[in-house]
Amino acid sequence: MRSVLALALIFILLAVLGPVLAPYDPAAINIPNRLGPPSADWLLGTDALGRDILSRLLHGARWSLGLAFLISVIGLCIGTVVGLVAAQGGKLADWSVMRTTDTFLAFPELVAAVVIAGLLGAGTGTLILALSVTGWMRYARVVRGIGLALKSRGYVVQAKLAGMSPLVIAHRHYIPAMMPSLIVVWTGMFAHTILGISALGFLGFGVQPPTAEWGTMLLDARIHIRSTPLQMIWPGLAVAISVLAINLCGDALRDSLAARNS
Amino acid sequence: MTPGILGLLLRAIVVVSGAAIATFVLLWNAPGDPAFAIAVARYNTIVPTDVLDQVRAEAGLDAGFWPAFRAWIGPLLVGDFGRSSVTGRAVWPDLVRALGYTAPLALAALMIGLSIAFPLACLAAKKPGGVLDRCAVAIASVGAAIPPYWLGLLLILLFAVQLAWVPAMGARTAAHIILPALTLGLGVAAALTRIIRSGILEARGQGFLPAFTRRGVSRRSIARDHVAPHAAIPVVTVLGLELAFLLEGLLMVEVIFGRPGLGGFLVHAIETRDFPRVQAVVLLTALIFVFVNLAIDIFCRVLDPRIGEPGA
Amino acid sequence: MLTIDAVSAHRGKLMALSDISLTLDRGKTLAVTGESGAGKSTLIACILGLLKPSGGTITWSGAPVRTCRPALVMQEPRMAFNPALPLLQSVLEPLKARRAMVLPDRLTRLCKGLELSPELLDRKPAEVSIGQAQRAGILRALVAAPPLILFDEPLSALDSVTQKHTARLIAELQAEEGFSSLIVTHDLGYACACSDRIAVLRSGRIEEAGTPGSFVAAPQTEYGKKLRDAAFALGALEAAE
Amino acid sequence: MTLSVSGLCAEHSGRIILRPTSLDIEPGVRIGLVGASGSGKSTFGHALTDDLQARGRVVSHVPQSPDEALDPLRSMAFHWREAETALGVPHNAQRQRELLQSLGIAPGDLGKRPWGWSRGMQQRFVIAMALIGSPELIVLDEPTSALDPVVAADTMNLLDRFLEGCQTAMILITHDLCLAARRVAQLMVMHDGQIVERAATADLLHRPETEAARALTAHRSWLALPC
Repeated sequence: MRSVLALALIFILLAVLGPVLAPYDPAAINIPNRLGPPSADWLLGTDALGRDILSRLLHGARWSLGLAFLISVIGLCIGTVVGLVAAQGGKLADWSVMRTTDTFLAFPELVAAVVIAGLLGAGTGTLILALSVTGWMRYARVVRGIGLALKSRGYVVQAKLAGMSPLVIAHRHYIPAMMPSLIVVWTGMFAHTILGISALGFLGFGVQPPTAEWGTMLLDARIHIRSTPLQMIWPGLAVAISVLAINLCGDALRDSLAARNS
Repeated sequence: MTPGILGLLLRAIVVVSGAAIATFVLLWNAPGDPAFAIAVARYNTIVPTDVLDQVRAEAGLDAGFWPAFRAWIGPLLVGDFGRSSVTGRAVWPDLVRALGYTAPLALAALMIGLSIAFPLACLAAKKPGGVLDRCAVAIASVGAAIPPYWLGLLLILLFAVQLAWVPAMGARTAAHIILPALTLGLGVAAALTRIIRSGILEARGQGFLPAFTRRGVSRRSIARDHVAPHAAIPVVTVLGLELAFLLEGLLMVEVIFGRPGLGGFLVHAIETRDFPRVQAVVLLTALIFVFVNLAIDIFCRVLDPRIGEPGA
Repeated sequence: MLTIDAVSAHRGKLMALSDISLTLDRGKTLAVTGESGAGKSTLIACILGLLKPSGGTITWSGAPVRTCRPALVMQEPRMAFNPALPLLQSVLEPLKARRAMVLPDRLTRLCKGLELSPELLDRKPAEVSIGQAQRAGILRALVAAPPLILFDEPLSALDSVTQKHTARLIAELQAEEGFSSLIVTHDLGYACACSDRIAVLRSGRIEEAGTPGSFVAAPQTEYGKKLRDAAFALGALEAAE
Repeated sequence: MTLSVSGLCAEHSGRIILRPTSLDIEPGVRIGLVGASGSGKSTFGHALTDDLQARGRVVSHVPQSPDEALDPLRSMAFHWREAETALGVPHNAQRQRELLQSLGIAPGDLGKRPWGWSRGMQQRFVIAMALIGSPELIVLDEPTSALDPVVAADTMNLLDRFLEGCQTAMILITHDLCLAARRVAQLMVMHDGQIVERAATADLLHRPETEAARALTAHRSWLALPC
């Protein structure tokens, strides 16, 4: 599992340091050198406008991973608040909050995101909005579930009887108990969001060209599938490996937490 | 049992109404003037403001949110999805035609997914932590990480471009369904394998099973009569939620393979700002999702009537 | 003194307690016994204020019970402690909530009485035996010196030797500290051994109440007699005495 | 025929729970197995059952709580049929009625699932199922601790009466020496994964020989409380 962590770390480092490591300007057009094969100068070749694919991938990591991180954290915040309201607010609040959550769940995430991003006009802002609005329900369900279970747990009842304030109880008992599950859900959503961002990019509703983003790069490469198939390998591979690394990290985390709890 | 199922129905109705309102809110707040879009579609030209106002009044758009909502939802309740604001054609027949392409694809993908995932998961669950199990989990993990659109392109590259075994784009012949179904089916299989495997493992860890072994019940009977039903409940429940995954995959795959199904229908409708069509697709997916999950909830409660009862 | 006056309570639509009246004097012990579902836990929840009675009043020397901050010892000892925290942290919660000082002498004395070493309290709940966890639970109940402690099946998770050992420690500490205790238990043997008065609960009503001696010698009701005979049959009560 | 086992042992993740143990059980005898929690009583019960069954003897085991013996998704009738099939006997409604009746099980609805019955009735049903094949030995693991006293006492009385004159031997596993003393003629004391003492009930109560037995007898009744 250490190798998985290392892989995930490498990807995060690449996302942070990408622009420094990139050998070329990702937007530098070089028509004479278009659709170039991998070579010593252009390690992964060049695209239809002669731009260096490696540089674009490295810059793209920042968009794909960075945006996914931001969006999954926004979802985490919304979901936690909603879940806490459901768990603590009494029966009526619980019912209405959970039906709202069900309503949002009824729209397949990507379909809703496509509609939102498409109707509000494609762009980075609407991308963030679309994926945040559709990405908080899982957190809410987890937080609500744990919150309801904790309510009747012996030690929470004891703390209440001792006369501790709700804030202290939340800090002392609720948050530590929810953290592990939330982190596991968060890694899952992080990976899921990377897929979502590139899917929107691929459909043309995400980050707009000329910004390098893995989904849009794939969209560009698709036209040249017959002439230079290698072009479409790279961005897809980048998405797949980063999603895999994050998912495996989540699995490892879940297993180690499960082992600690038993 | 009956009040429980009535409760579920009520819940489904609440969720569907919520979905309708949410759809309308989104469209209401979308930039651009819907009256303009409708008028352009109807008269096929830029129209003067008084005509625009007339259209707005007809569609109930000038009366504020709730009257407009009522004007919108009224026909919907009797199954009238209206007319496309771009082509002027009725939405419903077009939608049904698109569904005619999407439904077989979804079914084929589900069959492929199940026929891979089920044996793989059973094999994996035979000896948890064993070589087979690790392989199955690894395959499923990799499968779940591959974006469906990329997988689709890879399959096109391999089977349509390099080997030229099957056609890729469009939906003219029956063979056209092979690649999209495979793309989607592999993704479904990856997701299902993990769900089924953990469902079986969980069901097998139940505290009462050792007593059955000691009573002399054969391993086969235990697996069939006591493990399978207990595994079915969580598996089917998660399946219902994963339906969203299938619908998303359909959208992507249909776009990649240029199939004239719901996915292409939706993307095209969004690009042309054809609101009635967008509404129709969004509502339809929400309806499918809600009712499939309703059916699953009812199935689980028939299997175990304790679910959903207070104090269970 | 604890006064329970004509208390009724509902669990959902179900009438869980009806017209319960009991008193408990300072420093004395009242045992409440009965079968599961008889309303024992509901009674405790009402006294602690976790459940609002639908009728009647519960007071401690004329004031609401809450003002005396009663403590509770629970049935599942490990569940009563946050699994992630050392026992001591949970044990000191009542003091922390009151912003009260920890008196090291008192703590040492209580620990000694409960046969708990300071080293043991630094462990997490999963790392101590169930009997030790229960003694830590009693320590937590005692630490802020409440005048009233409620025991909800305090021994039922323990084995028979540990049960008797723990019961003796509770009795000794009560003699020393002078708190009143209300003990809910389905074990008639324990109920009779530990209490000054015993009340038998059945489907939310008090079937009979009296001193343990008179109850064992001559139960007033048919049901009481059944309970006593069952206790004999299971060895919970010794026949000859 | 006397049942005998030898060299019975068990370990769990490297920790020895049961040291090599041998035991003879005469037909019809009733033995109590007592010991503190964690002494390995339940493990012994499981190991004994499994070992004898593997050697083709008819032995049944009744777990502590009916939750550990019944599938909540299956009806009571299903459980009964399944137990008959497992023993290889045809369905016998007459025998079923007899067994249920002698254990005081109200002719309830066999089509219901376990949770449609009270816990006491579930436990009796499990005991009745254990008796279908007229076993040579029935092992009861804390049969009373999950039940209310009145129901538990009734159950034990009914079982006693049923076993009267049967060839079926019984092992009663419990942490409660007083309970065992009321119910059986012989006692075995388990300590730290070993049977350290076996004696007639009266002898053990009055002249315990080992440290473990002395601890149990010293704390057997409630009378020692200073109040």
